[in-house]
Order: sequence, then C-alpha cells, then structure tokens
Amino acid sequence: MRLFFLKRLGVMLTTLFIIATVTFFLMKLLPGTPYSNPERLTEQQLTSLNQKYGLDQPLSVQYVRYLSNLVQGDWGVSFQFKGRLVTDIILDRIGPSVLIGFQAMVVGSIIGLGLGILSALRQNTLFDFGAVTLAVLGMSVPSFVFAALLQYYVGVKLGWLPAGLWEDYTYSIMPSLALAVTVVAAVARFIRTEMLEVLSQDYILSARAKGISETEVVWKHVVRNSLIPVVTMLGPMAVSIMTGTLVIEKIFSVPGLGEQFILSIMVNDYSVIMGITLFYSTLFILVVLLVDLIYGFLDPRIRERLGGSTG
Amino acid sequence: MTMHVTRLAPEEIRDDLFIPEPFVEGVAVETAAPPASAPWKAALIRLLKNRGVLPAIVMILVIAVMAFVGPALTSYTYDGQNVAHSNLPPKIPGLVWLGFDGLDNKGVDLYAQRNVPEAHWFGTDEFGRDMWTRVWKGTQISLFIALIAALLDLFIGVIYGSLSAYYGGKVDSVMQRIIEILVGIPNLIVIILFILILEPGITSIILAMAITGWVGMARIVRGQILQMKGQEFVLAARSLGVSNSRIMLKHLLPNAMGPIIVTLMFTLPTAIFFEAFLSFIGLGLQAPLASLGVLINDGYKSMRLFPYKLVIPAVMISLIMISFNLLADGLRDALDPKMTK
Amino acid sequence: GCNFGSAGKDSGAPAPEGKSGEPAAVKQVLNVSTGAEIATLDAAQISDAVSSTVVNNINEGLYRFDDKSQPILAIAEEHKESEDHLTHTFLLRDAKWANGDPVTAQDFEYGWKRVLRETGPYGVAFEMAGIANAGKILSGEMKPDDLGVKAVDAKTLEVKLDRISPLFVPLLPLATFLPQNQKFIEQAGDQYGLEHDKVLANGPFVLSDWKHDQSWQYKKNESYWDAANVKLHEINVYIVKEPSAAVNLYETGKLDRVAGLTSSLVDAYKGNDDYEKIGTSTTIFLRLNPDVVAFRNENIRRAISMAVDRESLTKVVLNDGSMPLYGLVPTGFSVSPDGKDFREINGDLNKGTPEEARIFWKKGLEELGQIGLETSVIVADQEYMRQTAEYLKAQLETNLPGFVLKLKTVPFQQRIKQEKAFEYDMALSTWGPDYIDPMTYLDMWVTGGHANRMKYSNPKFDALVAEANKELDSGKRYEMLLQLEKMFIEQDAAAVPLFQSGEVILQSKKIKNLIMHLSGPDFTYKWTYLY
Amino acid sequence: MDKNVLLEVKNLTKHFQLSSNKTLRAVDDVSFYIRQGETLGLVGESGCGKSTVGRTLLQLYKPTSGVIRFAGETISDRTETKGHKAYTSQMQMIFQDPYSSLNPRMTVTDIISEGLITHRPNLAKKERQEKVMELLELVGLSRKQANRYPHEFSGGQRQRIGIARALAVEPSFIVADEPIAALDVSIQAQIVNLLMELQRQKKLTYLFIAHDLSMVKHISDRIAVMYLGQLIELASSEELYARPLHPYTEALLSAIPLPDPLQEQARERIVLQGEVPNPINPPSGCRFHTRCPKAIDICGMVTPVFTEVLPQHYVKCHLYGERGRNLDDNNKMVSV
Amino acid sequence: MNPPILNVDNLHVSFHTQRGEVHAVRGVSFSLQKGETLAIVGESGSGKSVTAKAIMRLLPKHSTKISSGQILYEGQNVLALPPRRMQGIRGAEISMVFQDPMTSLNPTMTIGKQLLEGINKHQSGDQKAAVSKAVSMLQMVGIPNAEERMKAYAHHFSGGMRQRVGIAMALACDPKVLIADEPTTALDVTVQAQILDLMKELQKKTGTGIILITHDLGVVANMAQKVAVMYAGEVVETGPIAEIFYRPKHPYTWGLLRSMPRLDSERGEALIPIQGTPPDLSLQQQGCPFAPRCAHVMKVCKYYSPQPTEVSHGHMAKCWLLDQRAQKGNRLAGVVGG
Ligand SMILES: Nc1ncnc2c1ncn2[C@@H]1O[C@H](COP(=O)(O)OP(=O)(O)OP(=O)(O)O)[C@@H](O)[C@H]1O
Ligand SMILES: Nc1ncnc2c1ncn2[C@@H]1O[C@H](COP(=O)(O)OP(=O)(O)OP(=O)(O)O)[C@@H](O)[C@H]1O
Ligand SMILES: [Mg+2]
Ligand SMILES: [Mg+2]
Repeated sequence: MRLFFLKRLGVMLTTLFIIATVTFFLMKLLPGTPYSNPERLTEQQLTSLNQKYGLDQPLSVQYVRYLSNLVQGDWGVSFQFKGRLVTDIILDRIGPSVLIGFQAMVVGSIIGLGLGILSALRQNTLFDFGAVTLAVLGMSVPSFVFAALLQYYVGVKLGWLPAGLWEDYTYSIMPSLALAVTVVAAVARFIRTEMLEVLSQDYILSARAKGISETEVVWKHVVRNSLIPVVTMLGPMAVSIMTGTLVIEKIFSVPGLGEQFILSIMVNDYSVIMGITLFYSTLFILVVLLVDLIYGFLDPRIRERLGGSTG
Repeated sequence: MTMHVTRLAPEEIRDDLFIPEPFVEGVAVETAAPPASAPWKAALIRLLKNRGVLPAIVMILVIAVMAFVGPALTSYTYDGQNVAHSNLPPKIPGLVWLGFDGLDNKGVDLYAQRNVPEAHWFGTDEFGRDMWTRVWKGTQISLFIALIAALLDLFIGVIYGSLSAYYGGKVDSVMQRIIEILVGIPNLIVIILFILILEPGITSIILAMAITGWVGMARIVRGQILQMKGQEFVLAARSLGVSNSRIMLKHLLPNAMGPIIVTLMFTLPTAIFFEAFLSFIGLGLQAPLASLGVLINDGYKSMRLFPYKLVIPAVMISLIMISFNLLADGLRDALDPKMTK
Repeated sequence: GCNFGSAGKDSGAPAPEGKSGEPAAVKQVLNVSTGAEIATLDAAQISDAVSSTVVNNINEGLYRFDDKSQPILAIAEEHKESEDHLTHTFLLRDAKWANGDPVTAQDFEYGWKRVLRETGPYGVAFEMAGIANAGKILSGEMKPDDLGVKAVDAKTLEVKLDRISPLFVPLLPLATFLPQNQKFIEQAGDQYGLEHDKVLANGPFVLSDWKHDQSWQYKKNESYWDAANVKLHEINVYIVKEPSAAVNLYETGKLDRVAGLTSSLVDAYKGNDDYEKIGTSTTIFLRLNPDVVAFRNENIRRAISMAVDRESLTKVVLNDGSMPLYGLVPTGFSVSPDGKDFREINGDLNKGTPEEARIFWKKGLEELGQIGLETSVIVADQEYMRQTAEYLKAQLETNLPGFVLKLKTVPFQQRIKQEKAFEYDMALSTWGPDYIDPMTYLDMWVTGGHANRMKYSNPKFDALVAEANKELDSGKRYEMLLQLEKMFIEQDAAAVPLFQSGEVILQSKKIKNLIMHLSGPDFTYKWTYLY
Repeated sequence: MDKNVLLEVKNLTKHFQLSSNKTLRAVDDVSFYIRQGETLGLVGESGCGKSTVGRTLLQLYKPTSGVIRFAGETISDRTETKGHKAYTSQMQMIFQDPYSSLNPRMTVTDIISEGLITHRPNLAKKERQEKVMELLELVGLSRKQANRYPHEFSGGQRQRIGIARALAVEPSFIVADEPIAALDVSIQAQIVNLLMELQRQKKLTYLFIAHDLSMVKHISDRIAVMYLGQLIELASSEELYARPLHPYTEALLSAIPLPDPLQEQARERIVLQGEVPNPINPPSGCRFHTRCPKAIDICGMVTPVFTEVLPQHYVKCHLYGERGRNLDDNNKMVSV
Repeated sequence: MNPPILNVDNLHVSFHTQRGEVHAVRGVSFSLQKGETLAIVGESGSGKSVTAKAIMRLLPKHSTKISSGQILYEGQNVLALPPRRMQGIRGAEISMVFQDPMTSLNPTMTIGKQLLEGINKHQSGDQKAAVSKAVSMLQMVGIPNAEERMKAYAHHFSGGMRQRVGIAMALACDPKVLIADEPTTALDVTVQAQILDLMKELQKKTGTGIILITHDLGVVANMAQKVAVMYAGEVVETGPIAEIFYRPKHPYTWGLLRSMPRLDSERGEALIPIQGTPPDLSLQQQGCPFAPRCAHVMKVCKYYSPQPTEVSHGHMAKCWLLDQRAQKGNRLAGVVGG
C-alpha cells in the first residue's frame, strides 16, 4: 500500500515537473517584461532591473535557480505586487474561490441530480422536455449573464442579498448560485443520459422483483451505476470552479484566484504564473486521482482493473 | 382449470380438411430474403419518429440556411457603419406585438426621434451596424466553430480516451499524465505565443482549440470504456480475433454513445465562447467580423439599456443548442436498439 | 532667492463651503471604489495610480498637490532657491510620523537615495527634476549615494541640481520624493509596504486596514500636523473591477462614488443628479511607422488625420466620457500662466472634413504613384481600443478611397514590444502624463527619445525642447510648448491624435471637495468632507 | 506424445488476485490433451473453474503458469498483438452466457459477420451476407431475424447466435462453454447434431463444457471431471459412466435427473454432505475430502496424484493410490 | 378443489418494436394451487419468460402491451394493482428467479447488500437477524464461505454461483408463489439436486406454489405435479405430469420427449430434433403455429387454429388430431402415446 502511494507520488511529481518545465520556458517566450509601466522603461532601466532580478542570465540558469528555490519551499515573490510572496497571494485569494466554487458544486450537483433523475424517470414527458431545455439554456447562455441578472434583480432591485463585495457569508450566496447554473446543466444532462442506459439493464428488473420501492431502486441501483460520467466531468469542473472563475469573481467583486491568473499572464508576473500553474496542476492531478478512486468506489470492476490485479 | 374448452370444432370446418398433408422436411425453414432495411435505415426511421427530432432538424436547417441567406435579405452589410443609426432597437414592421417595435426601454420610438425611415430588424449596435446581418454572419461563424469543435472532440477526444482506457495499464497511465500536462500548462500562455507566430483566423482558432478542447471528451470516454471493456461481449469479440480498433469502434464506442453525445453538446457552447475569448485577445476573428460568442460578450456589456444586443444572439445560440440537443437525444435513442418508442 | 510659499498659510485648502455649520450631523465616512489592488505601499516602488493615491493620502513630502493640482508647500515650511537656481534649501516644519518620530531631513535624503538603490521604476523622476548626478546614477556611472541631496540638519534639506529645471517643483509632490523612515523600514524588512501595518504614515490619514484584493481603509491621522483641517474620519475603498457591479453597489448605497461607467451605463444614468463627466489625461493616438513608405508622405498622414470623425467616435461609439483630441496635450490638463487652457490656445490642429482629407489623400497617392494603400494597425486587446480600431477602419476605408486597413489585435505587452521594434504599420497607442506639465506629452518626440517609437526626428523640434527645458520664465516657456505641439501636429502631421479618454462618474451629492488629479495620485482626501 | 494431439495443456494454473492478500485459485495445475477431431467433455461443480480453463485456452485470461500448446505451437506466451489473429481463427469459444456476450448495439448479422470480416476480409459483402444467412439457418434461426438486436431474442435464441458467431470463422477447435444450457431440448438436439455433424465433416475438435451429463456423454469421446480447480478424473465417456472411480464422479452421476417421473421419484441419490469449500482457501490434501463419503485419514493430509489407474482412465484419489490397488474391491463397491 | 393461488387467464402480451408488434404471448392460461409445482416447458422463444415477467409486472412499460387477459393472485388482478401494492407483493408473496444469472445482479453492489435489500423490505427485525438470514440463505444454496462471500461482487462469481445467489434472493422471504425461470440451467447436477431439494422443502414447509420454467425434462420429472407445454406464445398442452410424460397428445410434446439423449443411447448416434424453426411472432398467425413443423399436419391445421380439447381430467391439448374427424381412420394410433 505504501509502495503504491510512493509510486503514485513519484508519477505525480514527474508530471508536475514536466508541467513546470514546459510552462517556465513557454512563459519566458511571452513578449514584454514583468515590470510595471513597460511603456516608460528605458533600455538602461531594463538592464539594471534584469540584473537585479537575475533575468539577464541564461534561461537554463534561471530555470535551475527557480527549481532549486521551489524545492526549498520558496515560490518566489510577485513582480506586480512588489515583494509579496506568491504563496501569500495564492493563499489570500484561494479561500473565496474555494468557498464559492464548493457551494456551487454542492448546490449545482444536488439540483442537477434531482432534475436529471426526474427527467430520466419521466422520459419524453413535458417535464423531461422542460428539464432538458433548462439544462441546455444553462449551458448555452454564459454564466456571467445569469450573474449580472442575479446581481441586478436580487441584489439591487429586491435588495435580498448583497450585490457584490466580500464581507460575510451572505456575500458568497449569489456568486455561488450564478456558478451553479453550469453545474446544474452538466449534471442534469449527464445523469439523465446515463440513467436511461442503466434503466434498461436486467439487474434493475431483479431489483424491482425484490419488491423494494421504486425510490430505492432508483437511488441504490440506477443512480449509483450512472454516476461514472458525472464524476468524470465534475472532478475537473470542481477544480476549475474552485480555483476561481474570472468573470463571476469580477462581477461580484470577489477576491478570488481566477482573475489573478489571467492578470499575471498579461503582465508577465513570472513567479505568480508559475505558482498558480503548479497549484492548479497539483489540484487537478489530485482530483483526477480522486476521480479514479471514485470510479473504483462506484464500480468494483474498475477498482480491480485499475488496481492492476487480474489478467 | 380455466383453459377454454370446446369439445366440438366450429361447423364451418369441413371434414375434407382433415387429410394428412405430405410433410416435407425442411419446408418449415423460411427462405424469405432478409428485409431490406439495413440497421442504419432502421435507425434513421427511429430517429425521424422521435418527437423532437423533426422540429430540431428543421430549426437547424433554417438557421444554417439563414446564416448564409440572412445577410442578403437586407441592404446592409455586417461591417457597414452608420453612426447616425447607432443603438437602434429592433424593429420589424409586422412583428410589433413581439417587441420588435423600435421603442427603447423608456418607450421612446428612436426611429421616429432620429428620423430613420428604414427598419433594422434586429436593431443596430453602437457603430450603427445592422444587427440582423451581424447576427447571421456570426451564426455562420459560430456554426463553423461548433463543427470544428465537434470534429476535434470526435477525432481526438474519443480516440484518445478510448485508446487510453482500452489498452489500460501503462498506456493509460502515460496518456492520462499527458492530459494532466496539457491541462496543467496554462493555455492562455500558449495562445499568446500563437498570436506571435500565427496569423489570426480560423487556422489559429482550430489550433488553439486542438490543445485542450478535447480533453473533457477524452476523459468521459475513458471512464465509460473502463467500465465496459471487461464485459463478456468484448471478450467474445477478442476471442474472435477482432482487431482492437474494430472492438473499439463497433463494440465499445456505440455503447458509450449517450455520454459521448452529451459531452459533445457541452463542447459546442464551450467552443463558441472560447472562440469569442480568442477573438478578444486577438487570435480569433479580426473585427469587424463577429461570431455569436463575440456578439454576446459585447451585448452583455450593454444588457441593461440595450438588452436586444444580448438577447438576440443569446436566443440564437440557445436555439441552435436546443435543436442540437434534441437531435442528439433523438440520435442517441435511435442508436439504442432498446429504445422502441 | 524667491519664496514659493510661506508658513503663514496653514494649507492651500479650498475653504470648505459650510465651515460655519460644521458637518457634524453627517457621519464623516466615505465609501468609494477603485479598479485595482494596491501594487505596493513602498513609495520607492510605486508606479501605478492606485498605490500613488494611497501614499498621497497617508504620506506627505516637501510639497503636495492643491485643489488645482498645483504644488503647494507641505512638510517643507519654506523653500529657498539660490541665484543660479541650482541649489534648493527646504526648511521642514514640525511634523511627526505616526509612530511619534519626527519627520527629518534625513528621512528625505534616505528615502530619495533608497529609490535609486532599489531601482525604483520612477528613478528617472530625479533626472527629469534635474537633481545632480541622477542621470549618471541611473546609467550606472555613479552610486545612489552621490545623489545631490543632503540633510544639512534635522530640519534643513539641501538639494543640488545639475541644470536649471522648470520641472523640479512640479515633480516634488510625487511618491518618489516622499520621505522614508529608515528605522521603520529596516524593522519591517522585506515585508515593508506589503501590509497596512507595514507602512508608516506622516500624512492626513493612516491606513487602518488592508484586506488584500478586497478593500482598504483609512482613518484620520490625529498626529498629522494639519489634522485640524482634515474632516473625514474614515475612508473605505473597495476593489470593484466591473463598472456595472460598481454601479449596482452604488445603487444599494454601499458606495458613494463610482467611476468608469461604460457606454450603456452612461446612457442609463445620463440626466441623473449624480452623473458627471470628467476628462482624464490619457491620450489615444495613432503612431505611423515611417518604414512604411506611404507614411513618409505628409499628405497621406494629414489625410488620415482629417478623415476620422472623432466626435462620433467619442460621443456615440465609445460614449464613456472621452473627448475628441486634435493635439498632443489634452483639454483641461494644463493652464497657461495667464489662465487659459493649453488646448484652448492652440485649438484644434489638423482638423478637417472628409472632403479635405480626400484632397490630401489624392495628392499623396499621386506623389507615391499608388492608387490605394493597404496597411494594418496593431491594437491592444482592450475593449475600447478594439472599438476605436473598428471605427477607424470604417472611417478610413469609407473616407479615403483605396484605403484598406487590417486590424491586428494583440496583448498589450506585445503592442509595446512591436512598437519598440518598429514591427508595425500603424499602432493605436496611448500616453499618460508623468507629471502635470505639457512637456510630458511633448519631449517624448525628440530624436531618439525612448518613447518616440516612430523615428520622428526634427532638429528644430529637438532644439526647442532643449530650450524650453532651460527656460524659467513660465510665460515664455509656455509659448515654446505651444509651438512644439504645432510643429509636431500641424506642421509635420507626424502622428494622428484621436481622443482623450474621459470618465463618467456617479458621485453622491453629499461629497464635497474630493480633489482629483490628472497625474500621479488620483485623489487627495485631505480636504474632503461629507455634507 | 500422440501425433494426433491438437491441444495440449500442461500444469495450467490460473489465479485471480482478489486483493493484495487474497488469491482465488480458480484453476490449479491442470493437465490434459485433446486429439484432433475429438470431443473432450468437461464437467464439474459450478464454480470449479471450467469456464476459466476454457477462457485461458483462448488467451482471454493470461495463465498464471503452465503451458498451452496448440497444433504443436506454444501459444501461452503469445502477446495479444502477435499471432493473436492467427489462432483466433483456429480456436473459438461459445460463451456460457448468451445475454452479456452479445453486444446490445449490434444486429445479429453484424455479430455473426464480425469473425468473417476479421478473418476473411476479402469476402464480398454479398457473399458474407449469404454466409451469415446460412449460419443462421444452420443454428435454427430464421433469415428474417437477421437484422434484429440481441434483446429481441429469447435466451435460447441468443445462445444460437453465439454458436453461429463461433462457427463463422470455421475454427478447428471450439471451446463450447455450456452451449446448450439455455436451449430447449429439441433445439439442444438440433445443436448437438449440428456440432457433431460439423465435427464429422470438418474434423472439428471440441472442449465441451456442460452440466447436462447425458448430453455430455452423448457428445464426448472422453470426459474430464473437475473439482475445485483441479482435474480429478478423466476417462472415455463409456468408461466413465460405466466405471466412475472418484467418489465425486459417482455422486455426480447419481444426481442426473431422469426425464421420467416414476423413475425419478423412486431414485436414490448420493447426497454430498458438507459445505462446498472456498477456492480462496481450498482444503488441504485432497480437495474433496471435506465432503467425501469415503474419505480416509490420509485424504486430509496428502494431495493425491493424478494417475492412470486403468488404461486411459486417470483419477486423482487416494483410494487408488497405487495402480490397480483396491480397484476390484472398489469396483464392486460402486457397481452395486 | 381450493381456489388456485395464481390464475393466469387468456393472457396476451405484445411488444412494440420498430418492425411492428411482436405478439409474444397469445392467450396463455394456467393456474397454480397452493403447494403445487407447475412446470412450463417449451421452445425457447415461446414466451415463457415473458409470461413470468408479466406476472411480476416487470415488462418494460413503454414498449409492452398487455392487450387482454387477467392474472389473478389470491383473487385480485395483479395487472390492476396500484404500484405500491405491487411492490409489497413482489419479493414477499410472488418472487422470481431470473433466467439470466449474469446480468440480473447489480455489478456494483455486493451480493450481501442485494440480498439484504429484499429481506429488509419485507421482514421487520433487526439488521443482525437480516444478515444472518441472508448468510443462511447463501449457505442453503450451497455458496461456500457465505459470510465472506456476502462482500463479493457478482463478477467474482461463476455463472452457477450467480444463479444460486438469484435463487437465494427469491427464496429469502418465503414467498407464496415462486416463479423460477430456468433456475438450474447453469448448475451442475449435484448442486441442482441440492437446490431442487431446497425448493421442495420450502414448498412443504410454507406451501409455496412454484412455477418452474425449464428445459430439463429430468428436472420436470423430479419436481412438477403439473406441466404446461408452450409453443409460439400459446400453451399447446397442459396436464398432470404423468399424462404429459406417458400420454402426450400434442405432436410438439412428442418431439420434445423424443429429442432427449438417453444415458443408454449410443455415442455418435444422431438425436432426433424437431425440424424447422419456430414461427415469427411478429406475424399474424393463421392456423396452428406448429403446423409447418408437424409431421402429422393436415390441411385444416394451416387455416384454422385448433381449440383446446380436454383429453382426460385436467389434461388438455390444442391439436386438430384430437378432433374426431381426424381420428377417424387415422394412422395415428401408433403415434399417440409414443
Ligand atoms: N474475473 C474473475 N475474478 C475473480 N474470480 C473469478 C473470476 N472469474 C471467475 N472467478 C472465480 O473462479 C472460480 C471458477 O470460475 P468459473 O467461471 O471458471 O467456474 P465454472 O466452472 O465455469 O462454473 P459454472 O459452471 O458455474 O459456470 C469461481 O470461484 C469464480 O468465483
Ligand atoms: N422486450 C422485447 N421486445 C421485443 N420482443 C421481445 C422482448 N422480450 C421478448 N421478446 C420476444 O418474445 C418472445 C418470447 O420471449 P421469452 O423470453 O418469453 O422466451 P422464452 O420462452 O423464455 O425462451 P427461452 O427459453 O429461450 O428463455 C421471443 O420471440 C422474443 O423475441
Ligand atoms: Mg462457467
Ligand atoms: Mg426465457
């Protein structure tokens, strides 16, 4: 067991290493400098700044130095927020992103599951049609439109919830709802499709033959066996939602990580780019691992095959 | 006993019928040729029988045709600016009751106020460009983008995912790590680098989408095939010596059709908005060309005062997506032999 | 020497209107929004307006801006100047840091030299101001310690200049020239300027809280020397990046002022009591690369300039408070010694009708022997830039027969890079002032200037700039500045100014005396109050 | 060894790793051979590893150890890609489960023609169709059903599709894993006749796995009896029925239900006592000793050896420890 | 006679398919007494499983039509019961062993959980009791190491073991009617014997009525008191076991009995199957469905479908040969009863 984990850890670190390497060199190809007000920089200033930050050295040297610092737990400092630790920037901003993202995932999954399950059970009824249409709208109208509508009607006109900013818990509700729309759409669509597949299996008959209630049949047999695509999709979605979404955070003025990343790429804030990339990749890899574990939990056959037992 | 018992045969059965017939061995074997309808034909018939499919097909056709014909129906061009006509609300003389009345949100008839004799069916934007032509032009582009995204999903995503799951073990592991790497490397950086090398345009959009656009599909397909590949019928095919590619194509993928189709349906809007993003940072279409995604992004900014700028392209995308989804659902049902109605 | 100010007047404050009826009834708490996070509070490192604004309100240098954005004495009680104008002596008043330390001349000397030691982005300001040895220090020939500034004693600061510099005093209120408390900085170490308690105030306010990426809060600094004139008790600044979100927050009463309304919001709030349109100092213009043969032709350049209808662009297309610009220096930026706006004096240069444009265009094409021109413009990936470019394309292509313009959107950094490398035909560029003097828009065009980026070279222009930089008579100097702009725009039609950006704001009527600046910091809250 | 031997299995072992510390010994050290044109019946308790043997032969499972030799070539070390296709046209399997072994999304024609497409790619479409029709009729399905999907068939009909699929590639060796269990007797008869007819015509070789001992006897030349992963007896079918040696075989034979109510109700069976042991943790010594009515002390301690106690009659039982010993007594014992 | 516990009366079931209606069950009638075993034998595809599923009301709703007929369980029409009530009946009063052991177990749920589901639903009592009941059921059907195997998944089991799990599941709640759809096809004879004994024992104890669908006439001989022979969706012959085995009246039944191999037969000797293929159930039937394959076919068989005729008490068959007109001077004397 320990060996398994060590192996997995090794693979993970290798993956991260490759990501870090590729990103590092690509990033250095980006046009421009990491310094603020690039319009005003004279060649002189540029040279001395490059000297100061060691950017005048060959890329390989910079790369080795970055890695060795990284290994020692030093993620570097930001250029755009001069002197702030990259770790601080990520830590400061990840909280709100995670809270909103998590709530959106939970609420979205619950509503999505409900909608999807009901519409699968009532296939080809008006309800089904409505639910499918709703889901399609949810995915074809971008979430920032919902966000703006929510903000204006619930936040301003009705005044039920704060229209933006980040102070107490109530401030997280609307952004979460706006984000949840996509989750609802995705979950509902996937669960419905897969359930229709599972519902036609023979073991559903034998479950019914036991006389257990339809609810139990649906929950214990149908839904569970339909979750694989939902989980496949929700995992990475959770990572991208919880590491911040540019537009929603912007609209509700939430101090999340989403905008930070784009911004740092736009201004070549090298250390922040690397930091967020690594952070994001680590999360993504962990979630993918988790998804594989959940596959195993949902389906013992996959568990055994991924565990690499039988031939 | 409840079996219906009749002691006597009905009168009309004549005695001369009770003569033994010569029994020829093998006569019972039916020799009728198989019905002509091939499976795909049956699927097509099933498809068309589906309630939502026909309207969906009609809708898609109408939209696709309009995307090319629509701009020609007015005298405007998609890039012709006329600042005097800027921000006019939609006005279609016959459809006033539908809200195409040329009134702004305060109820002022801007056409009258500004002395504009013509009617812009979908209104105009801030440059005074006719939205009708722009929307159809945009639809043209977005449909194309959707098509590309779908092809990428099918040709890279599906193949990648199925190879990964089917071969399993080390292959799967390596292929999954490659996905992780692709997802891990910030694609904005890659895209900016593209901008430096490439001429903006369709090729660069395709390239940009090709980097990670298919990853979701690959993962979904992998999940499905992992679940399926141990099933007996796959073993049976293997024992027949059926090639791996055929097993995938004929046995595994058809059984993963549901999630594949749903994923595809998710890829389309994602791609459409990804293109809008690309266009915005300079890799996609060059202004004044605009796709539906770009129109929505622009329209969103003025949704409060000029909601039509957002609503019309949004409705267009939704109509496209709803039609595609209805069609896709129908297709899935049609391809599933167990669905009979 | 002459005295710039006197200690007699406690402040250059505008007299609060209702001084008699002290606005005690109203809670003196101001809530405003801003578009970005503070980049740093280390004055040596500041280059952005948001950070500048914060230090402008919590710190104070020798001078600060008054309500007309003119420099007035602040920590310096007296400013003396030698005959040759090269030695300036400042006598400091009794001011305290928030930790109780007195503000001394050493703090200034330390702070200024520190900027150069730390390679602060505005180290060039010392050179612009003409301070002795600044240029050599920047080029590495001398050490920061050689800078021409010296604390004669705790209350006397002596500054030596290399050359006569009309810009010296206008630059002094900027963050680069603030005093810094060495003891505090060394204590804070590399955390200096990163948290609200890692900065030390000596100005009207202290920074009482700073939630990164969300908000920060000022409280009145009771130990400020002029605390009696500070009315606000508290200022909350929230980071709101989306204008429509800010407007929504304004409507819910969370904010007292929002800025940067976009087109659709402008139309929505036009006529509202709180609605206000203000010009800013950023100019947007076209650079024309002389490597493109056609752009070496003056008629072509003039034709391009005249073909664009800037009124429709700003009022209809952008509709965000921008104003047409027919010159280098924007309206409302600078006032001549006799009280007239720069723009008003020089008027609209190179303004013409499409018909006139076509005449130049034809002439130009004939000279070139071409029947049309196919070219491209690089545009940064900002919304208003793209809109401008789209409009430009339509205008040029309709008004100038045979003109074909391709738009190339690129990231901002890429635009700068391409400009610097001359890898463009036309570039849609912007310029914001470094200080409040028309020269900030003019001297960039001298031969080989690093912000020139279009190989503009006119020996007469260069000579006139040099002359103006020595001229201490403000009237004469102003004449020269006007002349420079005319030379560049009217005579040479070198670049195509398009518009100056503006801002549409919603500001609660209860806010009084909120002072805005067009360069450096955005606001001074010292004299602001609510009524 | 015999020149005629088509398939030879030596010490075949297949273990399933259930978890890191649990191994299920599905097949344990099994050796046998099958001659060209012969039918070997394989019977035994359900779960004793019959299907596993069959699947391992076809390389559907990788053997844990042991050697499989087909037509003189060792195939057990083949990787999937190399030479796989070649021997799949030689060896085929009729799957035990007619439900899950048919792809629900393929029509019967597709299913049956798959092998043809793989192994005879040059066949024109029309000919292939025709061939499929012939096969359908061969197994007693009608041409009209060619375009239907598996779920539209009853269990027995599906089984016949599976048989047609295997026959399509004209293999020389077929593992028939309970090919007739789901069929009604008249169709069983058809299929069995068919299999035997094919055998006569094409010198087919079968490994015939079944529970229906009367059918096994009818079709097989020799019969192997398995118990808990091991072969315990192997003899020609007449010999086995006439003279079962292993106590388990005896029990098995005594339990065959007879299609005659009077006989059936009057009959005595040997009822096996005790629980069926766990293949994860099989009993020591003789694996049958926990349920054996004739067990003696040694049975629990020493594993008996599979020996030829009569000509061509092998058994793995301590009662016949040395060749011929006890045999007469024992023979009397059973024949009573 | 007591009222039957289950009475199927003129049941018609058809499926909508793309190729039109498949009329799979065509007027099936039979009844089952308490404590009695009725064996249903017949051609595969003759509608046995469909009939069974119809009784359980487990046919797919959207594609099935039960056009006429009644299924009376203890006097109430099962087809008209509200779903709730039906749930109460399923598993507890009527339970079913499914024909296909591979796909009728949920692949992602442990065997134990699946067993417990039914037990918990119908029997009050604590979890411990339920678990021990489940374990003992597994032991009873001969699954070794039952306690541990509760945690296993279906794919860990061999075909026969899965079938035994299915049987354990069906028997767990002592149902009043047990429908066993080929319960022992995947089992070896020793286990089969064990299972059959178990069913008999249960029957003796609780008076369960058993409907046993099987192809194995040996099993029928062992278990049943009554036999129904189905062909092409119809019951063509039904009667007490001895009648069917020793005095069958329908040519199809003759064919069935004749096609069995006998232990004493010669190896290599061909079996005697019934020639031909069963009719396509999607077509409308004219005449006797067996006519095309019947060696004794008459003209009448092709145009008129025969009516059930009572041969002796409780023994009925649907065949024109039983009509007096056919028996007159017929060559059949030798065959009937053969
Ligand atoms: N894939 C697998 N993983 C784990 N165990 C397995 C697997 N396949 C089979 N087994 C186990 O191996 C043993 C033998 O199974 P096998 O299917 O070969 O039995 P069988 O003799 O064919 O039985 P039956 O007659 O019931 O089909 C059983 O105990 C079964 O549980
Ligand atoms: N869902 C369905 N859709 C269409 N036809 C069906 C369906 N289910 C069964 N049938 C048809 O109904 C007929 C009866 O099937 P059924 O499963 O009852 O046969 P059976 O008597 O149980 O056969 P076996 O002994 O082989 O299991 C068959 O011809 C089959 O093709
Ligand atoms: Mg088996
Ligand atoms: Mg059946």
